[in-house]
Amino acid sequence: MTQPALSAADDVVLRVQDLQVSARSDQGLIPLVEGLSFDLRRGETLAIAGESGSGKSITSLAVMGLLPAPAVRVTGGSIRLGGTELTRLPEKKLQSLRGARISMIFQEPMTALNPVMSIGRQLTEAIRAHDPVPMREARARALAALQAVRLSQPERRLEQFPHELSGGMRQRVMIAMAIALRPDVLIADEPTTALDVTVQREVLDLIRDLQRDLGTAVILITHDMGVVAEMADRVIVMKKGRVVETALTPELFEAPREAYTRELLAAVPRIGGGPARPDLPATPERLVSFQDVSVRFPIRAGLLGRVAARVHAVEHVSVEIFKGETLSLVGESGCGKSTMARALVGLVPHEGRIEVAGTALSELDSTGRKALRRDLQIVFQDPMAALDARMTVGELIREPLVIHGIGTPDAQRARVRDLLDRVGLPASAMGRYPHQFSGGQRQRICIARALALKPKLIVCDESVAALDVSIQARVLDLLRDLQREMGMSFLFISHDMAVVENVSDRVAVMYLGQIVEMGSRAQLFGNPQHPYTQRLLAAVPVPDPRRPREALARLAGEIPSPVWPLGQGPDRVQLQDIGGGHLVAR
Amino acid sequence: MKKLILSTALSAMMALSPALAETPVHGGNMIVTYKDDVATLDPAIGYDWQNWSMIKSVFDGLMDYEPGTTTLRPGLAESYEISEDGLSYTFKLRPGVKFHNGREMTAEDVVWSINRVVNPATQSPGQGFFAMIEGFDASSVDGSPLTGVSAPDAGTVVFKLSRPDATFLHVMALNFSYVVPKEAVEAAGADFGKQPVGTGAFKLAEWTLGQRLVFEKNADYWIPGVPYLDSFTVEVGQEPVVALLRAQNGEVDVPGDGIPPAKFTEVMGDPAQAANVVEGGQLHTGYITMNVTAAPFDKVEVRRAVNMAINKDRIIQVINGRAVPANQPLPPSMPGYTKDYAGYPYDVEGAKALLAEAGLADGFETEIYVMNTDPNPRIAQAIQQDLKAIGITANIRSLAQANVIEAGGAGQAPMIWSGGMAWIADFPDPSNFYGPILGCGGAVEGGWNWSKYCNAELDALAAKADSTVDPAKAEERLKLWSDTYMGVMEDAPWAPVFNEQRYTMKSPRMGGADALYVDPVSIPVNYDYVYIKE
Amino acid sequence: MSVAAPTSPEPGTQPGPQPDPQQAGPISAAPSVLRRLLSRKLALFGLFIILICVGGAVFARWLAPFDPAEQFFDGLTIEGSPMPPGPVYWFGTDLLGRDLLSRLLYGAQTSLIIGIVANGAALLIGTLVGVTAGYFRGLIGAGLMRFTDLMMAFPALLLAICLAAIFQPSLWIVAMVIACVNWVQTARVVYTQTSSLAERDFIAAEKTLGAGHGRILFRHILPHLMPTLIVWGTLGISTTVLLEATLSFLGVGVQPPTPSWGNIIFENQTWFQAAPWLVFIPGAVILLLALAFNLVGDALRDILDPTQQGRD
Amino acid sequence: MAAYILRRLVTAALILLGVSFITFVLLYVLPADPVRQIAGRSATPETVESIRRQLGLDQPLVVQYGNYLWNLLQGDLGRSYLQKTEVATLITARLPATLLLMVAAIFCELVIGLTLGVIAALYRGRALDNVLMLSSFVTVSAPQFVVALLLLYVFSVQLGWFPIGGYGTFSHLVLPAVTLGILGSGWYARIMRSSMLDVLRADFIRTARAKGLGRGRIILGHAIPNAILPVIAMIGIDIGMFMSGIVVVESVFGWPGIGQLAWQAIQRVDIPIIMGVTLISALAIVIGNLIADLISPLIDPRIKLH
Repeated sequence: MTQPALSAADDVVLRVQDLQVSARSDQGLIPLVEGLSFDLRRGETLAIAGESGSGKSITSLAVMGLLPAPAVRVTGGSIRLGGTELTRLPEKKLQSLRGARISMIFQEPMTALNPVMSIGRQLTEAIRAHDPVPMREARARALAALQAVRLSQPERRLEQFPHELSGGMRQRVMIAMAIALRPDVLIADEPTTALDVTVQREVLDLIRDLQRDLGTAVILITHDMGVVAEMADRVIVMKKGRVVETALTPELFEAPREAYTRELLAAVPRIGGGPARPDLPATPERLVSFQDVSVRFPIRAGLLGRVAARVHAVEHVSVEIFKGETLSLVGESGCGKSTMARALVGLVPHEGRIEVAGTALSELDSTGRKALRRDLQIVFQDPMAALDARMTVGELIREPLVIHGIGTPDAQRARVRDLLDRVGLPASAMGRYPHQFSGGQRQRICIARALALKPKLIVCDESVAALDVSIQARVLDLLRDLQREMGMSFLFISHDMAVVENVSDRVAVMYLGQIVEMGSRAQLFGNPQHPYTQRLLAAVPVPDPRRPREALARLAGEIPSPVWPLGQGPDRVQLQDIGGGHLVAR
Repeated sequence: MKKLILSTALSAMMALSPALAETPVHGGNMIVTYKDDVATLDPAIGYDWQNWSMIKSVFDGLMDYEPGTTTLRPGLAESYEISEDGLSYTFKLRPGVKFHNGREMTAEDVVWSINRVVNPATQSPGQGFFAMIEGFDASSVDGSPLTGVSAPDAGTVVFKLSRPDATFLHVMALNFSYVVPKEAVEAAGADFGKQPVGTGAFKLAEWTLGQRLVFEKNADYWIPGVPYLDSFTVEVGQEPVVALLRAQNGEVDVPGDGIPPAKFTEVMGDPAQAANVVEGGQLHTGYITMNVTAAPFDKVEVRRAVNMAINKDRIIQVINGRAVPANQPLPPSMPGYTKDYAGYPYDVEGAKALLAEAGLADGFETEIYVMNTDPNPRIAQAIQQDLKAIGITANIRSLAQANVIEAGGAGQAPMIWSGGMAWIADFPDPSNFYGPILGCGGAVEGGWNWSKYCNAELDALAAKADSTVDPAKAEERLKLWSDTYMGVMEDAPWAPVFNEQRYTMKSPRMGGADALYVDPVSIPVNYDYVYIKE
Repeated sequence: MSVAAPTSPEPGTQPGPQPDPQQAGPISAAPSVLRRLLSRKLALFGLFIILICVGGAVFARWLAPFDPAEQFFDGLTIEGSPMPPGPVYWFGTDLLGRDLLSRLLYGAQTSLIIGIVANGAALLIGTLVGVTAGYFRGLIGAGLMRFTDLMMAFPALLLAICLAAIFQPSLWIVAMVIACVNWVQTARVVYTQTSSLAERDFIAAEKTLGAGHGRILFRHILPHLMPTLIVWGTLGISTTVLLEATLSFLGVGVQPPTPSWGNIIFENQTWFQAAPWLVFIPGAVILLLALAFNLVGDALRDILDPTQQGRD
Repeated sequence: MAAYILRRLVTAALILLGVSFITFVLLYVLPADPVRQIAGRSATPETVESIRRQLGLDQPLVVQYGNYLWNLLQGDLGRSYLQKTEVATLITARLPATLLLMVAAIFCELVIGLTLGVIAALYRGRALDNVLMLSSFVTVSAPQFVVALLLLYVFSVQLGWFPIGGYGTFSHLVLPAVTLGILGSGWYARIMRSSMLDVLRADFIRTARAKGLGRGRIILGHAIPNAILPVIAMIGIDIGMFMSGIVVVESVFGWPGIGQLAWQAIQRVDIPIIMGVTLISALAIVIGNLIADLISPLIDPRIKLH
């Protein structure tokens, strides 16, 4: 496909000048993006980095002409694609450019695809919207696009629906859709944030390869400086709608000019960069032990609804958590790590034995279970979902105290103020509702709530995954401080190796419901033995643009299914101590 | 032995209304509509407003009526003889009458048909009408043939009665005694009502359940020249208001349910439409029953007070003047009606005085049951207001027909407004208003005498009247009936309210005497004799 | 601003007028809900209509120009037709010559009880069944939902007729019958919603805090069902008021001459051409009441939803 | 799939059993005697008892119900007391009309309701939205009889576009279906509106825009198919309301459906017909719900039946 002549002199495909985007409100126009200018050249990757609220996503939507008008619109400046001024283009004309000359990949592959339309139809529709070719040809091109994004079994995928694909596959489909018409500009808005590390790695590799092959200019919107380092040629750092710094990537990482950039880079967790952990006592006191724990979910079928198969979410796991330590569970989505957490706090039934302070969960009566709640708390991944949106923060944090009948109402309120203070929120937060807070603040609210009962163990189920790096760092600091002061234990569940490396005393790696490797932080990160562990580590993006990027060897196929017919199950992995308590599956 | 032979001069039938100027025209199809579906055309079973006259057109009985009148005339019987003692009736059948299936009707068919109605297996609602026939008591229970009916030869049927009964000839004209062919009944079984075969002027040509019935002219009908129509179509399931709209639009010839109240003033106010309206009396009385076996209506003063409290003119105004005030059980057009009886006056003060006399000066609270279709609840409310004026608080219970009938039969209902459920006479004889609804026989658990009124003297009087069979003593007999009903009014188990007038509409193209459209016997239309003018 | 694009900046922690922390908590919720309700024009209009209806019902005895059951001699024409609205009978008369305005005022007593109490009871039963089945699942849940299916398949009018014939009719029987008949749809909808709510993280969070079932149900699930219940409740008002009329007609419940808005329409519906005021005035009144409840319900739904705050 | 349907059918059979039992008990305790209706006014107590015996109505409730079920299992719905005709014949004569009307009416409800709901959602908060939602309220609150008669009067009598009631051709079907469609559309409009509002906020709508699709394509191809699911579930509930609410419209338009049959049977305690109609309508409701459930996965492939 030939491009209309661009200004041949400088290869600029997209020129943004003094862009201003504003939201309409009762108080008049509120600027969301101000004075943004940049040029994007053919074949170049420009990263726009920044944290939530920096205006990076608004910028991408402004370029696409997808701002939620009339509330939010471009109020100044220009966006020129080749010779076309986009800001004043009527919707009809914009339509013909969108998807054809500029296209976009979104963060959430789970929701960005239409769940009731087959992949094939969504792809061909995108093609035919701009190029009214016959159905058969559109299909052939869709297939070619799927092959280009290296999706396995592309013919079959055409017939499938989004929910039948994994997150990584869906993101590949999104990319296929975006590049099917060979656009001049591809905007990737946090394309890998929602993906597992290994998949993230593959997708990033893919985008880079495609860019190289097609010469597309890419705008990469991300908060992850690791991704920036690996992908971008140039970086624009944004904060609160304004540009903080623009630089070539190596320069930015080596010599950041602005304080904010430095802060941002400092906040990025790096493997090997974690602070030293306080030593645990030589004979630690055991708080929790999993003994041969399995969790299986029945799948019913047939006339009488008999159990026909089971999802083996957790298989024969034995692990201990000691007082005052942080044990991390790592692994990718679906490996069973969250299920283990849920089994521990009693949200899913389990087989085997889970003991807390010497008492088996299964032997507790209802009073005992209620008492146990005081010792075990959980902080979920998505704070918005974990907080009842219809309650004020004060009520939410007070709730555990009310449930367990601790203190008078006045004492409870005082305690809520204390807790808010402890997690760094003002007392005035009590009267407000969760949606009025930012993601990081909400997670602090969740932590404050978990702390209310002074538990002995807090389960953090991907608790920092959704947070901006700087906030993530602060939350991790908070957890560390709490542990130091209160001596509590953490079961830290994460897929992010860098974060895990920062907080853990011991680490267990899970794969398909079983632990494949377990040991101290030093053992695991210093001497990873199991191939899966090695793979996880290799996939982590490193915020160092000069580190050689090796393409990750791709797995032969998808991760095997944990569903087994009744009476069958996966082979049981045997752990072997290779010295110093470093257990590895053989 | 007294012998009576009636002439069967067919010319007499043609001269049914000498005033009629036009000569009937043959041919055409008439469309009639009804709201309710036609349940059955089995003459032994059908007992509804809408199928009554259709059955009359498909079947015939030994006796018949002059069209548009209440005058008896022979039907399938050419002549009949009554024995001196009135206990034996001999009918000579008209020769050559054929069923729709082509077979000639014989005396055996008559005998078989009567036995069929009486047989309990048939479950005929008309069984009780035949109680005067000898052997009824046994046959009505075990289903054995009646000893009182026989066919000495193919053209003669002899009835023996266990008691003289002046209504017997009317019973022979009743749908239930119509003649059916044995082989067709046996072939159809219980479905005979949907596949009727008779001797009548029309035969059923098509029956689309829930939609329409088409009746075709029986070319072999035994009265030459009758019927005039080639066919008539009955469409069912039509809301009266809509049926009237269709009639106004010329799509329907006769809206069978008449003119709905909401349209009445509109129609009568428009001379062009009013010209198509036919008015006629009906053998109908609307009344309030009062349960005489329970306080407070066990006191005759109370019942009389109720009679005096009802403002009948107002009630008639509420139903748009479509009735005349009634002062006795019998309607004015019924023989035996007491013309010089003034009835209870509308006298609120007098009614209060009577209540006081009964020791109920402060009034009392009671219930009035009513069937829940318009205009009955409205009438009940008008009654309620009248009763309130004399201190009686009557709470209305507006229920489905079956529930009201049940409450009445069980004697649970202190008062019932009869509208919608009772009483259109089965046949034009004063006795028809007495037996089951005022006599002791009906005053039993489950009986239709909702007042539970039982006066042995009057029962005896009624029996005497019914055993007066000599036509020469007809006047005397009517006097006896008149006395009976006067006796009833003395005891006042009922408060008669009005006699409904029937207003019906017909399309301008329809011909035939108005009386045919408000035929007191062939309600609502006498299909056999109406015709289309063009 | 009504756009909730996921990429729009977070509201963050802009300083704003904050309630006194001491006052924070559910204790202060009720008065502020009322205050905020009153600050909305449409809701105020709705409340005003409801107040008029309730006032009309309560003070009918003093407000009504005539006795609602009195059949006036001059209330009918000579031909027996009702009188159109005029100086004496403002809303005209009905088929028995009674004053329509007085009947509407008295009818409000019945209809409000039906619209609010019966409809409310149906909502309550439906919610109880739906929530129990959706939250507890298991055998009880399955059993309840099968029963709901059964009731859904059962002809409601037949039930009504039978109850009518069995019981002494009264307003409370109608209310009961309506509740028995109308809870089914609510139960279905509530069931679906509760099952999905029960899967949400914040309910899991509550469980891990040790909250009992009662607390989870009443403090967490129920508030989230409110929008649905408000919608079904307000939509149900007019349908139940009309259903009452059908039931009266079948002999359950209020018997003539006690007026209700529904039975005024039913008694007179064939007359809508000859005497349109007899159908359209009560029809408009029912509609207005339902609409008023809907306006208040909509406002209430927004007010109870904290995420909608500041968008009045 | 087959197992799912089979299991649903078993449940359906149980529901029908429950419905039949409740109906039977209710009719048994109902203070109205069918035998009186059959026997007529002039019947003697002996005759009444004899008929009661013939119909088996003198038996205890359990025996009567057992007999009924036994006959039912053999496909025998019994004979009408008053019409003496097979109930099955009566119902099969009328059922097609009711089913036809029901399907057409639901189609009208959907067309009217969905259109209004989609338009209202697209114009959210504006005057048009308010007008449409108000009109949906009017339809929910309107008495059936008046609406039916009004439409009949305007379109059939005054304009003459359609026949004044009746059954048989397409033009007979239009008005009754539209009447029911208008009356029922309000619910659908409201559900569709809120469902659309949810969907229009979804990410994949933004994806569709990013693909460069036009507004019409997005609404028809992406928004509506996703928003329609709650509506499908509503159809299941709606069929139930339908079967009990169809009588009035049937009678105004002279539509020969089972509503009228049931109405007359109830007035006269013709128990076999009441039982038959109740069972058939329950069956229709159960099957309707099953169909709605079977359709859902075709629209939303995420839904699995089990």
